[in-house]
Amino acid sequence: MNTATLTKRPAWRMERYAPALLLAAALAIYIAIALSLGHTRFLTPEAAVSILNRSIALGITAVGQTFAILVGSIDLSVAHLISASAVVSSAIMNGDPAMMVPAVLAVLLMGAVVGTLNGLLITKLEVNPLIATLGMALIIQGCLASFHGRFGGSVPDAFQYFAYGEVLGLPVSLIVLALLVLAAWAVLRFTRFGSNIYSVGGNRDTARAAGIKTARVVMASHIICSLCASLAGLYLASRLKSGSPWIGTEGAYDLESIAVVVIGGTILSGGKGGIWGTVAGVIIFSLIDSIFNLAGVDAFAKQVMRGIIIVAAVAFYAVRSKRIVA
Amino acid sequence: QQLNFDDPAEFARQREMLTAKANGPEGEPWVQYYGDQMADTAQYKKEGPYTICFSNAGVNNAWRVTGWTNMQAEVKLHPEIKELIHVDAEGSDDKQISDIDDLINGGKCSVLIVSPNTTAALTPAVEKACAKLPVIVFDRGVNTKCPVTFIHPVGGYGFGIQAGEFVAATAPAGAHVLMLRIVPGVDVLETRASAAKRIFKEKGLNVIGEEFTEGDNAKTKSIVEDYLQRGSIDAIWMDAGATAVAALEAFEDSGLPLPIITGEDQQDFLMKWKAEGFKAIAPTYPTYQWRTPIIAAVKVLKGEAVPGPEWVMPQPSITAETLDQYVNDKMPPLHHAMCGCEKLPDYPAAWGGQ
Amino acid sequence: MIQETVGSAKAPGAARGGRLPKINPVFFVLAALLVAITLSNPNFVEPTGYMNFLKRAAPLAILAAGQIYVIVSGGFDLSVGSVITLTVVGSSVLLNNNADATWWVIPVMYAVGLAVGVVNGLVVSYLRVPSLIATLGMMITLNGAAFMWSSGSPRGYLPETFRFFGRTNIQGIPLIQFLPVALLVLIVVGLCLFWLMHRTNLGRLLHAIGDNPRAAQMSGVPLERVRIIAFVISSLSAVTAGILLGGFAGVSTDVGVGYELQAITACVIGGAQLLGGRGSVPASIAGALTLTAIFTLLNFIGLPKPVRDVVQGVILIVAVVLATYRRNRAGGT
Amino acid sequence: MISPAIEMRGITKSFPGVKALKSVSFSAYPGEVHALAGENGAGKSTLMKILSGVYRLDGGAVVVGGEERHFSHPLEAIRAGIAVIYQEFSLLPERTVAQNIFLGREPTRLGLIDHKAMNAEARRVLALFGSAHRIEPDTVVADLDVASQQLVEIAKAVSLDAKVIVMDEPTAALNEAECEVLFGLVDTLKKRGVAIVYITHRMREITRLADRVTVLKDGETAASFDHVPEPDTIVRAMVGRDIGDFYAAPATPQEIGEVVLSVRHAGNERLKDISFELRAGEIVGFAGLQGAGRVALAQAIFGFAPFTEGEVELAGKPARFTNPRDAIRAGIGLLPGDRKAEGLVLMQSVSDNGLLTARALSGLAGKADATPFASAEEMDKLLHELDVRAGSFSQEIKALSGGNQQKAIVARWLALAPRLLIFIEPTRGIDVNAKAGIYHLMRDLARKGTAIMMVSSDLPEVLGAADRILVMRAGELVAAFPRGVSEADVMLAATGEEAVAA
Ligand SMILES: Nc1ncnc2c1ncn2[C@@H]1O[C@H](COP(=O)(O)OP(=O)(O)OP(=O)(O)O)[C@@H](O)[C@H]1O
Ligand SMILES: Nc1ncnc2c1ncn2[C@@H]1O[C@H](COP(=O)(O)OP(=O)(O)OP(=O)(O)O)[C@@H](O)[C@H]1O
Ligand SMILES: [Mg+2]
Ligand SMILES: [Mg+2]
Repeated sequence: MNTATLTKRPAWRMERYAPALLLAAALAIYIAIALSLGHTRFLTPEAAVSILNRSIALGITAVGQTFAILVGSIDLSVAHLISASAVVSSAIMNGDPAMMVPAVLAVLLMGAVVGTLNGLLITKLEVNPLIATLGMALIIQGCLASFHGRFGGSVPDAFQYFAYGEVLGLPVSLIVLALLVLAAWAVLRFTRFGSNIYSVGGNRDTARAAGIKTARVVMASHIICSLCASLAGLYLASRLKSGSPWIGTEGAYDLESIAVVVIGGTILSGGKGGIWGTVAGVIIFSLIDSIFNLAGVDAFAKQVMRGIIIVAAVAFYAVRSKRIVA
Repeated sequence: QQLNFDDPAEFARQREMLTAKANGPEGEPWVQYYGDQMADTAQYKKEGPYTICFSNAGVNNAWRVTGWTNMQAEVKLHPEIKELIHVDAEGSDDKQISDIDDLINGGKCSVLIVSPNTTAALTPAVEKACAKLPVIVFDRGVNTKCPVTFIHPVGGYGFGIQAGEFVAATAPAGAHVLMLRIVPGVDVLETRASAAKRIFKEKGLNVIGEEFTEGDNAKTKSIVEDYLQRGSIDAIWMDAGATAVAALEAFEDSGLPLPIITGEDQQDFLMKWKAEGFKAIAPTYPTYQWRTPIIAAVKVLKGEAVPGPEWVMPQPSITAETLDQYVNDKMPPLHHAMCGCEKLPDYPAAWGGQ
Repeated sequence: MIQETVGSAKAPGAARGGRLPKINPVFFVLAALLVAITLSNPNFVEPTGYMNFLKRAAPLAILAAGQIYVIVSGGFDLSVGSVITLTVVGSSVLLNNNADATWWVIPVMYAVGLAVGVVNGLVVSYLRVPSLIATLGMMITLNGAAFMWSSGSPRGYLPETFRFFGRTNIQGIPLIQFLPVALLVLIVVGLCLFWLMHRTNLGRLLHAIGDNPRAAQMSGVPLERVRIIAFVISSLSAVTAGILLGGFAGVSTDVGVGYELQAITACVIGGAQLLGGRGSVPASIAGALTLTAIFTLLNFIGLPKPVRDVVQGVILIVAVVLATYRRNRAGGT
Repeated sequence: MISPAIEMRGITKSFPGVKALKSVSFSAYPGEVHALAGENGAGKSTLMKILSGVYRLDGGAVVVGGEERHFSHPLEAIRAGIAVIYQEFSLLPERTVAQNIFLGREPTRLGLIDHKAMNAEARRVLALFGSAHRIEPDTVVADLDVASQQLVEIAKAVSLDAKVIVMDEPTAALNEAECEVLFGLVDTLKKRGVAIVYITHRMREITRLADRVTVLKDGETAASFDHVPEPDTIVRAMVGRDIGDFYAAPATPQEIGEVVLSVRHAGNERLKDISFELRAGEIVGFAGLQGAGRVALAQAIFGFAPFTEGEVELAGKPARFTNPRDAIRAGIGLLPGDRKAEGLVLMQSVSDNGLLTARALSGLAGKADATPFASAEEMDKLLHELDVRAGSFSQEIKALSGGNQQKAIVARWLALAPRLLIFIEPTRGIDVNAKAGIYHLMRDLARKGTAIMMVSSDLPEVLGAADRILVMRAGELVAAFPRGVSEADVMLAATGEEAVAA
């Protein structure tokens, strides 16, 4: 048979394994440090759970951010939405267990509204997603601050089950995160909607020509992203007993969630990556934190190294690409 | 429960405490305390050497930096302390909860000191820790009585009262007072403001504005300049002193006489005060309180009684009379003079002095 | 009030319909805001009024004029805020209360800025890390470095020699009575950056690589070099802004926080195209003045901070929507 | 009398600066192949994109199954039974073959994507081309060669079971055998009553497949035939005049000068053992199928995707460049085939586009309007000479027509007076007059001593404009022809159907 073209051999796709490699490296460093300092206590299953438990809020947020970035967008409003969700939920509950369900519903509704607004700005008004969500972040912050002072409240003990409860020795929050990850994976892998996210992120025109309603896909991804942020806000309210208006920004969940997603191998321009990379990214972040605590690195040196690690991890994938980035 | 930052009973209690006499050795306010209730610590008695674990909310401002230096120096005074394990939550409640978890799980701590990032948020984590080992809380409190003791100065109302009463006494009735605050919603800062407002209202002073500076010098200076363009300011009340000098510079740069002002014990403010001689007071939230948890921890581990469940210590303010005692041009600008650190090892180098 | 401001941004664009010579709408918005400020506070027309305003706006304006280089080239520079912090904190450490050290401390800070810009540029160009992530990493690192350098809080005062640029007013000038040195710095830096962006090869090549990097590369543009220079200019402008801010307000560790987003906002209000290819130095400076004017106005009307945030958010979005709308009407797809 | 499957009446469509379609009418009946012919840029693809809902029409009507429809989204067209094989690939390189074929309409079971069924179905569709063994449904598209990608593109449309299938140059990347498979498939679909719109530049395919032919020219219907006329008739309708004076006169032997470029045994990942010479004053056309490696060769010479072996000399000096900047410095220019992606800086002015390379090679701090190579005034003069039509040269180049954009890029290189100028698809998307203009421009350049390498997929253009023709296949140079060779000979060499001696 006559083949007129040079057939390109399927490349070994390093990117596919890169998150795993990075995770393995982080894990190895952690174990090495724990062993060399003689802290074998930090190598038990309980320690593993406690490491995972460090980043529940970041994990939940990052799951949502993965959707936004995969579809070729980005969400800078998550941190403020987390604060708003925590404050609103604790204000509505105000210690009353009966108000738990209304509070959760109200917060999720708020998330859906914010996500819809983000999506509308990006798809209908064609505002650059960075600007749209940054603007939204400022608006949320303003609204939050203007209600501030009138909001106090705390969550009832029953609600703290979310953050502190345990089932079969596993924290409830970790189980929730695990289920969320599985759900996200299932959506991305097994549903048409998930497939559409990749298509729209890969090339919006191609997706449109194939009959995909791209605006809806972008919108839905943003709603998912915002819902996850709201859920993270609920988790933090439960963990911290009350919502403070700087909870999201002090955790830098906006930039950290983006960093985690990108370290997980999802490319910023969209269409490539996945939820498992994000999970690896989140665990890497937790491990870095634990390593620093173990080794007693002081807070400022920690920051310096964290910045370098983020860039180095992303460079690990990016340096091989031929794409010109800016 | 609704947060209440304007509680008349607490206001009165702190106002009284400011003038009360504290127990303990004269001249060492970090071991002084009000009242006589003591916590029994026999159950925690333990052989040395000790490993002290400290979950710190962060060292993200000059006050905490000075305090943290105090604490490290204090440790050096106690040979029975083998190690101080310090975990920094970088200003995040979420992280601090995990940090406390890690410290407990590490199993090395003889005692746990916590400086909570926020009161409500850290309560569950502290409760969890109490079940395993003695816990000492300082600076901000937690909503539980389980710690052995909670070390803190008089409080936010006290600060607001000291500053407010000075302004009320110095400025004529009807004088224009500008209130400069850092951010809304922080409990200690809210109580400072509510106490001052109560006093201004009583004394018939005219509060022309309440502005938030976010602790930013540039913003502070801009705000004051804008107010000066629109009218006169007789006095400036601040809930924290870091930006006091910037506020004064706005007057200087506009060619106006310096107003009555309330600051805090940062060196830059004290230096300016000494140099210019304006009417001022510097209430403090003393950083010497960072020494006390170490002292208390060692006592607890030795089974000696400590003031508890609350250890309330004096909260002096610096006045024109006492100013000279605290001014020191060898110390860095944001050094907090009320540190009680002059006799500690490595002073002044460790505090950045010369 | 808010509606009015936004309305005035729209009016000129709509009236011209792309016929008359294009004047960037940001200048009309700025003019309208200045009128509004004057109405709410007649003292604003006094030299102390508008000079204070310009002095205050100078750091952000310089920052925006530098940031626009990176934006035009298709990237973002999130590290500028931390460069400001580093400049102020680092200077206080190096000066060590010694006024005579100013003459060498300032060049050292510029050298640090240069290094930061070069590293940003190298990481983006050769490690192919998107600038959003690269400069985010730089921001985190530099913040940590600033704190490490000073062990957490500033170690010295900024002497008056250092603060000269940000604080001093040159007195006794006819007509305007006095002239802040900061304004002078802004004018000099603004003119230099204007010339570099709009009169030299570098400026045109920056536009080209932001517009279509592949085409620029195929046309022989030294992509890496041009991109590195863009980041260097942004970092150096941040050092300048840091010197002015430190001068204006004295030493503190919080200085610079949030300036990166404000600078980007200023550029966007000035009509810059995110992801590259379009942007102007004067319009970005006008954007920065607009942003400062908004804050000043809200201050004067006595609106609380929350409203200010909301207004900033709304303005940001509306500015971009209008720019897109204008562009679509002018042609193109 | 059967009614048409689709009918388009009086369609008009404008893009900023271009009137792409002026009242075009077109129809296709079930069970027929309607060929749509026309030069590059005649509006064929645009017409079909209106049919498929990618573009919205400015005027006219689309009637599907007797009912007037206004598609505002491709989905509506797909639902109405219209499938399109787009000319530019519309595949997602990071996704698998099966995912691409079923883009947006994956088979589901209980709401979940049934990957097994999807792969099986993809295999079944691919089997129609006899390529099931060659293309695995779970391969990532980026790992496929160009021809396989084209097959996936076709499979994507065929799998829709549509009533109307539009094929926009589907054979551009296929070899002879694969073409035959496709033709067989078209016959099968036809028998099933599918209406097929077939766009191609190859007369052979029209003769072989079509039942009716419509010719577009400059956005208008130039001719409509209810039978398949002689190729000459079609060509005349397409071009509108005699081809003779369309191209410039060839080079005379005296005009051909020294060797400018000599390549010996050069190669890289995509190229094998390439040897040839280019001389001053000649235009050498490079022919071949899509993916044969012509662009790869051009990019290798230009240093963009460098050679990894062999020797290259430019005017006697070693010239294996590793980046375009060095190549440009040494005197090589390249006009990319994909103007939008690789040539233009769209938001900048016409004059900025012209000056781009001059500026790139000048000092960064130098005056933008007075480079050592050309000043802004000189560039304006040059643009005038090239007859670039624009409201003003300081207007954004985005609004210009393709031909004028192309001329502005030519001006970019003229300012540098290169020794060797590489044109890739020089007339893609350019109207007839501009095309002739470009051919004459190329000839004028050659006369001034520039060597010109022309890579083009438009065979008549290669035959008409080049002095010499080199043919590539699978990364190798397989044949060389003098001017005057027949289209058939070149095609045979390009597809490798028959060994041809050089
Ligand atoms: N998206 C667009 N924006 C602006 N102009 C366009 C666009 N698409 C096509 N055009 C212009 O419309 C005209 C018709 O283009 P079209 O792609 O329909 O030609 P074609 O007949 O398919 O040519 P070819 O044989 O090269 O495929 C050309 O002048 C082209 O430049
Ligand atoms: N299978 C492949 N492997 C690697 N690169 C490829 C492959 N196919 C195409 N490319 C790259 O894509 C670009 C354009 O490909 P295209 O097939 O149009 O060009 P080409 O190979 O030069 O063939 P043509 O003869 O049609 O010009 C080239 O830069 C080429 O390097
Ligand atoms: Mg076409
Ligand atoms: Mg090609």
